[in-house]
Amino acid sequence: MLQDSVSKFVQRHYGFDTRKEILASPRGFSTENWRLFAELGWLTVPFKIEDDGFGGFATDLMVIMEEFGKVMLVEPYVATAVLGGGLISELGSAQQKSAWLPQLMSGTLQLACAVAEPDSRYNLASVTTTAVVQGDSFIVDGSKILVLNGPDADQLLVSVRTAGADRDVHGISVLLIDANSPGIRKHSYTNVDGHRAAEITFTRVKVPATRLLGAVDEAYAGLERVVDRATLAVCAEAVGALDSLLAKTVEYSKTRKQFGTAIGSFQALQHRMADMFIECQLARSIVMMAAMRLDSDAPDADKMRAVSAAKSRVGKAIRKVGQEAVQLHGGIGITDELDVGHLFKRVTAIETLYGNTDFHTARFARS
Amino acid sequence: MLQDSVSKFVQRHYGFDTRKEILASPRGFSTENWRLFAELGWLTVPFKIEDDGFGGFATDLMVIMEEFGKVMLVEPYVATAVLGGGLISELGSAQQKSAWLPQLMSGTLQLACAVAEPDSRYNLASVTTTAVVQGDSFIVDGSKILVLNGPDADQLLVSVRTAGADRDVHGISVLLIDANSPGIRKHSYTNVDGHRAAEITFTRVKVPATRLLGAVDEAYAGLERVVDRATLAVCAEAVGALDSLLAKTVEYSKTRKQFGTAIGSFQALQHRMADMFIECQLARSIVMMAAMRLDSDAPDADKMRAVSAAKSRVGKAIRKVGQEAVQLHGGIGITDELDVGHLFKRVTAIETLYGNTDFHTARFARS
Amino acid sequence: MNVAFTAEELNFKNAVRVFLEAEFPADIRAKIDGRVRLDKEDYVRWQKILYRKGWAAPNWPVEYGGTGWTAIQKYIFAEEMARIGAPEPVAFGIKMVAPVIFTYGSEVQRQRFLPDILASNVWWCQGYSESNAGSDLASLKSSAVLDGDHYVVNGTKTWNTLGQYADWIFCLVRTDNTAKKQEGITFLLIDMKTPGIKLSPIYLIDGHPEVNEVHFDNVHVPVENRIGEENQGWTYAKVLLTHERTNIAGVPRSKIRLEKLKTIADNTPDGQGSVMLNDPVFAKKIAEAEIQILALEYAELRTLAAVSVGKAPGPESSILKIVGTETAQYLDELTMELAAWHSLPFVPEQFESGFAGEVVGSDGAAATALHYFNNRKLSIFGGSNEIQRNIISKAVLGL
Amino acid sequence: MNVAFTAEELNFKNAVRVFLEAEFPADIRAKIDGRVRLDKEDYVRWQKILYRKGWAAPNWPVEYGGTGWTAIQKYIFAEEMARIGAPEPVAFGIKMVAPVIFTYGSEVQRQRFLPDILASNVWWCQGYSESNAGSDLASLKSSAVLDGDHYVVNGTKTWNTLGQYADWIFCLVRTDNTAKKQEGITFLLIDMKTPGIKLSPIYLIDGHPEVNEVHFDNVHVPVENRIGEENQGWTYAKVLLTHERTNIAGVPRSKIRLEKLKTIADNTPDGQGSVMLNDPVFAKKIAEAEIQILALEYAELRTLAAVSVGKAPGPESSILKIVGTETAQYLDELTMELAAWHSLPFVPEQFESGFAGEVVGSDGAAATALHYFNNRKLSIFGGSNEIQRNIISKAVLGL
Repeated sequence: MLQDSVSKFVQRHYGFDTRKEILASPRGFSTENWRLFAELGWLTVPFKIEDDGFGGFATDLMVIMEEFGKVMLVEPYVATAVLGGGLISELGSAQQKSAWLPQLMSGTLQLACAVAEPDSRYNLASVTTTAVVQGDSFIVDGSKILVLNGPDADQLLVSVRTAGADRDVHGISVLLIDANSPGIRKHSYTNVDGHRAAEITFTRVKVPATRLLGAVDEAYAGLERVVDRATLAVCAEAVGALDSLLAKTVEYSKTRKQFGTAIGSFQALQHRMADMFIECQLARSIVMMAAMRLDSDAPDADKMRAVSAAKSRVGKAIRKVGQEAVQLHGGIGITDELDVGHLFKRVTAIETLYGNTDFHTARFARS
Repeated sequence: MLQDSVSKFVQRHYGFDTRKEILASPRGFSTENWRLFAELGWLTVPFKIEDDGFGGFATDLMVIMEEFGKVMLVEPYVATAVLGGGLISELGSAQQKSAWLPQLMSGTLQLACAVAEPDSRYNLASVTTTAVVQGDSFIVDGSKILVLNGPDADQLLVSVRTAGADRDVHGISVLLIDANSPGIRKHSYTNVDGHRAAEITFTRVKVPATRLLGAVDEAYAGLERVVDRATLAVCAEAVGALDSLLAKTVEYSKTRKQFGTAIGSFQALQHRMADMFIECQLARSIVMMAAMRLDSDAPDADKMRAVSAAKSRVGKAIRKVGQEAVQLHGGIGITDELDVGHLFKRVTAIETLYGNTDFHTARFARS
Repeated sequence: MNVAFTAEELNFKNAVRVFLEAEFPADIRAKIDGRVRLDKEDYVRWQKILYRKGWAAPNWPVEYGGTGWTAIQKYIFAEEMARIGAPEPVAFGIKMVAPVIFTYGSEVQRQRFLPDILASNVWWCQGYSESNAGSDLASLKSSAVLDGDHYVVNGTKTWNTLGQYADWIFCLVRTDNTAKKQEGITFLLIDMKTPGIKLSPIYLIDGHPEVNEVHFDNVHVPVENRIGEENQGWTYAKVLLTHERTNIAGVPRSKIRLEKLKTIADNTPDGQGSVMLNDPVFAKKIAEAEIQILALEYAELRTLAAVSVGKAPGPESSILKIVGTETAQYLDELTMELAAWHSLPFVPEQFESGFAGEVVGSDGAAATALHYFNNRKLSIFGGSNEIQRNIISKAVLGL
Repeated sequence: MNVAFTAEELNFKNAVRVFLEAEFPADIRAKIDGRVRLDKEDYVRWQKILYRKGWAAPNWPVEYGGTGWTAIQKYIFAEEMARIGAPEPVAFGIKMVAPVIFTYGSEVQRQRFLPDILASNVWWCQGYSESNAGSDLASLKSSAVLDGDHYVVNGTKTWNTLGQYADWIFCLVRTDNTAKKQEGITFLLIDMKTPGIKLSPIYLIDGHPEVNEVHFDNVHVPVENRIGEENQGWTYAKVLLTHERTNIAGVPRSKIRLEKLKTIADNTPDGQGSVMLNDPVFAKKIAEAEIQILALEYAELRTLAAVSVGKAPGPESSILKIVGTETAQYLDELTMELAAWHSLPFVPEQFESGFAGEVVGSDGAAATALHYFNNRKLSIFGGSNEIQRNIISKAVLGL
């Protein structure tokens, strides 16, 4: 059902040229599409029934993201609905949820999540941006990098240090900060995959204490859970994109001729495409495993391991399938005009997002 | 000159069947060959002019070992001449050298070097076998494993701890111990590559103080230098053996037919053999680098790095070329009757000897 | 799937575990833990225990003695078998020739052969491969000429696993030289005691005569031992090959091996004052292997799920063969790396039953190289991984 | 070789270093350190400095302005150039068309073209590839028809690097359609100002129009601009392709890049309280890259040694292309991994000269992904690595 609806939409209305136009538009995504997503109920998918959502199942999220991945959809679904909305749902009070989630699901609220810092690498506990209590407010100082959807977000979800030292798990809080607050400076740019992001600095930014999500100092576990869901989401997106890369490569190899024969008839290339197929299948399998694990009542540690296993294995598949797709296309594969290079850029970006292959392999081994 | 002589001998007199007979003989190597090596002067190659040797150049050693590798020669050249003789030459007094090296070079002395212990892994400084001074003797207690040529050696060169704690570089000494000393127990066996080895335990073995090689407590640096030369020697041997594996695989692929065509005409296999060729060339190149470095007046640290680079890169080539040679041969490649499986076993053994690929990669990175 | 076993499935899992814990013979278990090679008697005794329980052949149709289990139950059974280290039944009878017999054999043949296979009364071996027909099976040359009421068989089969134990052999033979090479092949069942059959052992690089050449010199085979029609053997054989490819991922076994590997790594000094499990580079390799097994497990479950809704295991299952064998081989590499110096000794006799001498290497380390060398066969036999890649590129990708 | 430089060679090395330190323009050096893209003017200015020193074309015969250096001296020169970060001269004139001209051109052509190439007065570009003739160059379709004293050229060339800067282009064109495809090709030199030539830029995935399509619409080329005989162009082109393959290992550049990588790794927090250079897994990758470069360096020196005793660089040099490009690409991967989050921003303008805004990412991190994407071309262009493997298997292994 859900898959059909998403699949039909993206296959019919999200061609490569359409995407190019959307990227060239001022916001870098289509507000019209966003409204449509809201109407179709897609923005409710990450949310639980009790939050008036669709159910919040990772397996449903997987289905949507995979379809998005096939066409490299650029609307900030993960930033706003999975990460931003996810944090509100995970940490927020009933009041906060009812204040923000209906707006979000109706398509009128854009969010961004600021979790990476210049020296944090992928460690979510490496937070040096401080929030100091002053009366009934927090005063926030620090820098965040690579805030996806940062240029466009109405509200920013920011991990801040309210106690402890850098890398302490205790002492991390999450604030929901109005993006137009005085003292916020954004440096906006576009990423390799066309997604928009910003470096954001906070200088004595005053945030009402009511904007604290969850208990002070104790946001880390919830933050990690939500980022893990976003990680799974982009893994599923990668699975869709890798399938597109394989399909396009196989197709190209059947038509492209060299030395008088279709290059798809060269056995060396056939075996390489067979290996690409294997990578795609294993990536899909492990993402399915992780999604099912997230939807189960397994302990948190198991879920974390499952997500790291998925990100690690998908990362390996990305490197292999991405590079091979380009190589087998030859020169045309690295031109801006063909979709293959753009799929390659998107999956390569996913390889980095929320921790690269080595990071997640080590996290899996540790846990 | 040297290469011609070695090459002619092994190509004419060291066929696969001859080798099989030699391995089946009681000592597991040919004493006749050993005498011949002495006559031809090959046993002088690892030794300096001042020790009445051929010069002791690593580049010469490389040439010999490569030829040995091509036919999987099993005589204990490395154990006796490179490691055992090397330690005497490196650490011994003038008197000790003149007592032992002429015997060695004339072919009447067999040596073995006991440097590995049950818990040492590849760390030469992990020595728990103790030698305690008692009058004008040392009393030796402990266990050594995988002593190559141990079953046949007249004399054993043994790293012992005379001071300090396990893994201290200081406090390691080397003793030259008569293999028939009371208190020595040997458990002899054959290795996967046909070479003979022994586990040796020392129980209150009395060793005259005159049998100490070099300064007490300070043998580590010399020991490491000598083991590095042995490492280079087996790397060069592997280069020869890998060339044989490649040549045999290419040859086989030209004659073996499947689906009516020689399998060498399948492009997927051609590219894999091309990759095997690349591995062989890079292995040869880096061994040449290391040999030249050892013969230069570069600082010790540079030489160590060069040897570790070679062992690391050759190890990678072994894994790849060895496995591919067997795979491309199919079933016949894992039968005892064909030389390919034996070459595979020998190079795989070399992969482990004196530190495997990961060990030497880390040693290279550290130094 | 795994995370969503039903209560019924969990009950089943428990029942299997209880049975195996109680009935898997302690002496065989001790041999396996000590990496001692099993004898024929060990295999037969264990299979007969399964037979008495009715679990000898989970994949057979119920009418011939199958269990009627769902795909998930079969998976659970395989997992529990691996967990306790119990060997799978030898494939040639139960997994290979039996499906051909119950699918294409006559009723007489079914009655005659299946019960003894199920009860492990008769040990079968395979006569498919020839030295010039490895992965290209159909180019075989062994011939059978019909002479009255029997065929006269001549030729040589190879890569015959454990034929030294076998009572019967199933063979593909050429009965028509004029036809295209996949036609003109006939499927025969041959009693190994028939005059004219001679076995010569082939020693593999681990020193063990695990396989044989089987020579046929004017061997007379009654015509009633032919499966189906003359010249139609290839059709029957293909089914067997597909069947052989399912369950080849070996996930349950690899999972158990991985757990053992971790235990060994936790007990293996790194020479630097810690153990290998704490070495970040080695830990990464273990993690990668573990993740690969997880991915493979779900790839297999996806295939099972497809089978359980009535689809035949498609050519996609080639990835199970490729990844399953490469993963098993990678585990061998890691085990060998852990063993370090003690991967070198070649002392096969210490892994034969009854060995009473001093063992070289702790924790069976000295067996690791033998396994590494022996298991290179995994990517060669059973349709080489190159053939599997051909299948994927042709049948799946349409190249 | 490296460890055995003679005193003479060491003196030479020193002289080169002194010259480069003094003469390599500081502003260009600053651009390179800041990963700012060089302009045409930068290249030309620098090449003219080398020209005035007499070092513009080390590989040319002395009579045309070469240096007469030994292979080792050329190697030292390349190493020192890389050390200081100086760009190599743009290949199309000095390394590609010039060898064809001095080998196969007429005396008139030599006099006319070589001095301007040497002095960087004229910028050349290549007209080899066509969109349906990638690595299979000989299947090209652009045509030239002789009409009196000139050829009329029609067709489209592609993958033309930096043609926007070029004054002249060298082209392979088909002059005989009836011949086998490697025959019937002619080698022409064409003034880019000739009417009928149109360039359309091709944007690569790093956002830069580094290459072009060149369209020829009835372009008139004087017959005296033909190299050698009509229909013999393939013979001339092959020489160029061999020449192009030498020095393609890029060892000096990779060595410098590796050193930079280590410095960056030493300054990149690992998020766990240390730096990435101390991360054992990342340190292993760096070590492997460094070892690979060492191996490649000696593979190249062995080729040079063979060349210096009079052998032509054989097909073995294909390994230099394959390993050199794969190593360079691996360094891109490692640099990108180091940059972590900051490998994502795509801000090409901050690497164009004159950019005055705020730079995203430290130490040029934000350029790393651009390089990674752009450098996928290395294994595709210049005879794809697949073609190189074909060459090895055919010409070296005899398959």
